[in-house]
Amino acid sequence: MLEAINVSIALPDRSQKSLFGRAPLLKIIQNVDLTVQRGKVVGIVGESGSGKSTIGRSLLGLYRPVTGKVMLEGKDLASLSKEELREARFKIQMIFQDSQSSLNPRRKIIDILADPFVANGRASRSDARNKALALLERVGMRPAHGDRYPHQLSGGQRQRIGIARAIALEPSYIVADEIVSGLDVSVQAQVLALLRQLRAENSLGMVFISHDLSVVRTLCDDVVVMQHGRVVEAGECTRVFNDPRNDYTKKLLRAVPLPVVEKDWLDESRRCDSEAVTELPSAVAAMR
Amino acid sequence: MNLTRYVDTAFANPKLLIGGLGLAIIAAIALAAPLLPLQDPLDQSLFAQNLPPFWLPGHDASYLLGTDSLGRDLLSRLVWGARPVLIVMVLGAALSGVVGVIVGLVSGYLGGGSDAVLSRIIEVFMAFPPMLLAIVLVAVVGPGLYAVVISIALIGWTRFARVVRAEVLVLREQDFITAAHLLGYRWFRILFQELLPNIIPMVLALLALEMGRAIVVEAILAFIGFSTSDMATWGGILADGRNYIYQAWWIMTLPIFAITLSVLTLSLLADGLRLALDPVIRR
Amino acid sequence: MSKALLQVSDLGVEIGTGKHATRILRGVNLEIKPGEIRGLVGESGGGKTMVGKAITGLLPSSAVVSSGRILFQEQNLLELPAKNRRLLLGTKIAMILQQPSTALNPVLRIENQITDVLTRRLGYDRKSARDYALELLSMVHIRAPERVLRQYPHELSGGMCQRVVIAIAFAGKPSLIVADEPTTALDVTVQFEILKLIKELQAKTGTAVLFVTHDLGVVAKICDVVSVIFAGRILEQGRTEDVIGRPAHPYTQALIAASPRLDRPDAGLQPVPGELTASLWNDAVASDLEQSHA
Amino acid sequence: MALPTLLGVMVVVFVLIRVVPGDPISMMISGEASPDDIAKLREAYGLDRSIPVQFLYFLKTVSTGHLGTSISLHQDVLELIMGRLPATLELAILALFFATVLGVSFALTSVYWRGRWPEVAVDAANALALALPEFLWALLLILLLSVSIPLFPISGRTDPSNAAVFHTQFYLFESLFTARFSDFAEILRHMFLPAISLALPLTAVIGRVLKSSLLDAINQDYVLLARAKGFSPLYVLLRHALPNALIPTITITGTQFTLLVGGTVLIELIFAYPGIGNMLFGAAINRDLPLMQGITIVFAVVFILINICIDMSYALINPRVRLD
Repeated sequence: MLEAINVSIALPDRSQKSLFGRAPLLKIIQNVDLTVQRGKVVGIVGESGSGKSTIGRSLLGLYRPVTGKVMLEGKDLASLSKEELREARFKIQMIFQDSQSSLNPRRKIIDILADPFVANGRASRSDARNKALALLERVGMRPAHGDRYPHQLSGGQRQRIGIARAIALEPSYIVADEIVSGLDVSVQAQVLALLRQLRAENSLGMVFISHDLSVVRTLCDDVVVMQHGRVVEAGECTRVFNDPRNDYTKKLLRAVPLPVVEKDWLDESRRCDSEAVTELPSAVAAMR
Repeated sequence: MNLTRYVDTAFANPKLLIGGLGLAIIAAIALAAPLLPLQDPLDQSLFAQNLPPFWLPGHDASYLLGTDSLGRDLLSRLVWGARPVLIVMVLGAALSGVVGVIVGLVSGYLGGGSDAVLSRIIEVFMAFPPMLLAIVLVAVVGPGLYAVVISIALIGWTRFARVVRAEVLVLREQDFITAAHLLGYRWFRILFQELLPNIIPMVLALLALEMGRAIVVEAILAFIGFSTSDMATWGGILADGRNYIYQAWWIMTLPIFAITLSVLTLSLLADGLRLALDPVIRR
Repeated sequence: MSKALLQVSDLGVEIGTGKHATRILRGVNLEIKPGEIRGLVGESGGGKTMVGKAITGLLPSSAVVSSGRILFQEQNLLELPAKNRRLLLGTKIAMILQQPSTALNPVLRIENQITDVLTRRLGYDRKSARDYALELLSMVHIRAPERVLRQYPHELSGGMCQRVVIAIAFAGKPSLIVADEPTTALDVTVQFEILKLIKELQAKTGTAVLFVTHDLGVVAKICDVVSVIFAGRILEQGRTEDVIGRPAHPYTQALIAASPRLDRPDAGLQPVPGELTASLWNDAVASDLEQSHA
Repeated sequence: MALPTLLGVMVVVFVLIRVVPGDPISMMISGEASPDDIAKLREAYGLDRSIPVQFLYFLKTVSTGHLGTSISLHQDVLELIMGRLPATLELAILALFFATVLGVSFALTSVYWRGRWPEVAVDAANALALALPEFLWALLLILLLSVSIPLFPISGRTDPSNAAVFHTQFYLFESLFTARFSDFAEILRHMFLPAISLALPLTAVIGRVLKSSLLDAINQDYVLLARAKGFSPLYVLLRHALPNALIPTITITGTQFTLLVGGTVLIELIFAYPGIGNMLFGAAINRDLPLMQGITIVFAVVFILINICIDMSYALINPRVRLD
């Protein structure tokens, strides 16, 4: 189990930095609780500035919480020594939003995928190469792609490499930060299908950070809704999406444009009707 | 990769081709000077002062490019002058590069206190006019080729340090470095495998530029009499010619031509390297 | 049925010249009637942005129109001298861009960015330009227009910036606005507000809008008619309820099947079959070959 | 920011004086001085105290505005420098003016006519100006514009025969502001070659950086939007792209301008121009340490002041900085 218990995180606010002295700390997230079980996908949704990426990175021990703690299988990440943290991190990996900057532009794909084995003494050079080729295949790419450089791949392909690297050391948990936000729907569907498949095969616990409620709805078991650094609502997806209790969650759900024609969707009067979203499935049924 | 592909690549990047060839020619001339059928560059002749080169009236066939005010053969002095240029260019640029890259890497990668101290030191060094540093150094070490090399390094290292530091600061924030930390890579792997390959192309381009600057600094120091006096130098010819511009303008013209050509060559090489090694521009 | 405001026929655009030319648009046909919102939907690389840029004449310098006509109010824009064509912009045709934060000039105050088009293009004097700028800002529901006029873009939120951009677009009371992914960069609640605003102003002024987007959901909510574009060709067009509700073209069907659905978690996410896109590309390239032989 | 750098400069200067071989005292006196006299002198100059105390003493002296007495010229160092500094400043400012005017017009020309012959021509000129340092330009221009076509004088600040009287050391500015245009032209003619040699490399830097920032700017959305407003290409370039492109250009011009000021040292030597750079060579040859030290500190102060000016102009043009 990977948990965040009452985590608050403050980061220096560079925009307020004076010429001398340190930048003042700005609370990015406050008192956030989050639990990820193996085999489950937890979605974190929120708009820009809600702190959803920050909580994701703090789960990896990249930020030290001001209050609260991040627990990995019963151990507080902050209490670990540098070496223990290094070991613990093998259990949690990350997939990044920007597939371009997450891959070293000067290394070939095959090396990027073989490095995790070599660097940690898990395999010899040639062994690592074979493992890297196996990873390529698992994420649906051809061995020939291994000889390319990241900029020679498409965005969707690069994102697959990011996924392959994240699962290389067989982690128990993965944090995926907005990994489909730059992709076309057709490519997005492929990447999401891959995630689903991996999660089933490895009983991975996954944190899926996204601003896209539709994607979260289709992929996740649980969802956490964040606003201004706080959790405003959390629970099973089915419950939160069908019966949102928080006003902000309701507002968010209402604002999502479904690919369904509704002439009055933009009307102010309709926006006050909190039943709208839950009624939609029947609206779809009527159209068919 | 086969030969034709090399040729194709070379012609696709003419700047690299011309720059590289030019550098090779300078090196070849410098190395071959003793083998060439030339007069002794230090031999003076009172009967052949300020002789013009072969295309001007009044020239002497035994001095192809004419003579200087002491009657020394200019062609020979130009060719032999390439030797100190080669030494200074290679050593000076290498020394500034090594010092600058190390300081830049440490400063950018470690950050914090060491960065603050190193950045301040760079700033202090940049607050001196470069020529002043060179003059003071020569005052300390005494004139000579090695004083010139150290002067070049003293002036040049800040350029490398600043650029490398800035680049490391940008790279450090990239996700692939975060990923490397998450995958448990240790610092030397992150430094040498993830960071360094991304910096090397720029460092190579800077080295080429620095070599060009080294040529100029050497010429300047020789011009003001602070370089070696027991070898023919381009700067030495310049200083001689400066005194006779109205009587024998060609004396100064020849080394200017040589220096200009070398500097242009190296700046072409720098541009070419930048183009050739950038994975995104290259395609 | 009223006459078409804009009629694009057989529009072809190429990038590069000679042997290295790549076709971006291949015989695009598109019609916009006065006062309607025409959606243009497709994935990246499909050419949807290029259609908008060809209409406004703001194609990148490497791109050239290789064929077709763009009839706007019955004159062919492609035959107009460059200067006359430019003078249509800001008065008859306006644009809304994708990234509100970058669409406004970071070093100029909002006031200058609104009034420069008023004074230089629409003949206002300084005083009346300021008054009209205030009026425009209230029109896009900005609460403190006086203050916003004094501010710089970086002091405003993305949504506010987009409202300013919309105010600028509507300033000259244009007959056509090309909106290129105007809500893609925005948060979903802000997107809702902006869509509402565009619809409201469009209904009030009777301006026609070419709404370029990749989001079928947005199309469904705001467009009257929609064209689906892929590989530089229009695959399907029609009334929005028809295209979204009963898509005829397999690509449109696949696109809808690939979209995740908030309302139906078990539906959606069918990857677009590779054979389908490959065959569409092959068709497109084959048509290029045919054309170059002809 | 400025103070620690200045302190660092002091430390370096202080250390340099100590590593330069030859006791400063032994250079001040004749060979026949008795050891007693030497000891007295050492005491007078504070050289008998410990190094840190000497450094504090040195700082104290400098902070009261005293830079010592020149050994070779037997005059107050600060007075000597102040007599020459205006000439150097005028030269640097004139060079900066040339560089800015030329560089900005280069960049605008090549962007406005991009893809056509003016761009090719300007880029080639720019590459040439960038590759050669001011030292080579100075010698080349002497050959071209003084020797082969005798247009400009190659030395001095004004003709020795010129009887014009100046109340300040700023000859160029004084003659301009008091409307003595024939004097102004005469001085400008003397300053033209040194100033242009200094300016050319900076011209090329400004031209290149501004051009690439302009090309960057014209691909931005705000320029697209400005074009969509129907403005003419020239208006879009000058009003919307240029102010943004100036921001990175100013930063780089700042660092490069300090290099230009450093370059005056050599240029003044080549053109026998009576500024502090020329004086520095005299000091170096005579091993006049107090004078060298004073000139170094003055250069450092000028550099630091330039950087402050750059920061301020940066804040003027970039609204984001003004707020912070």
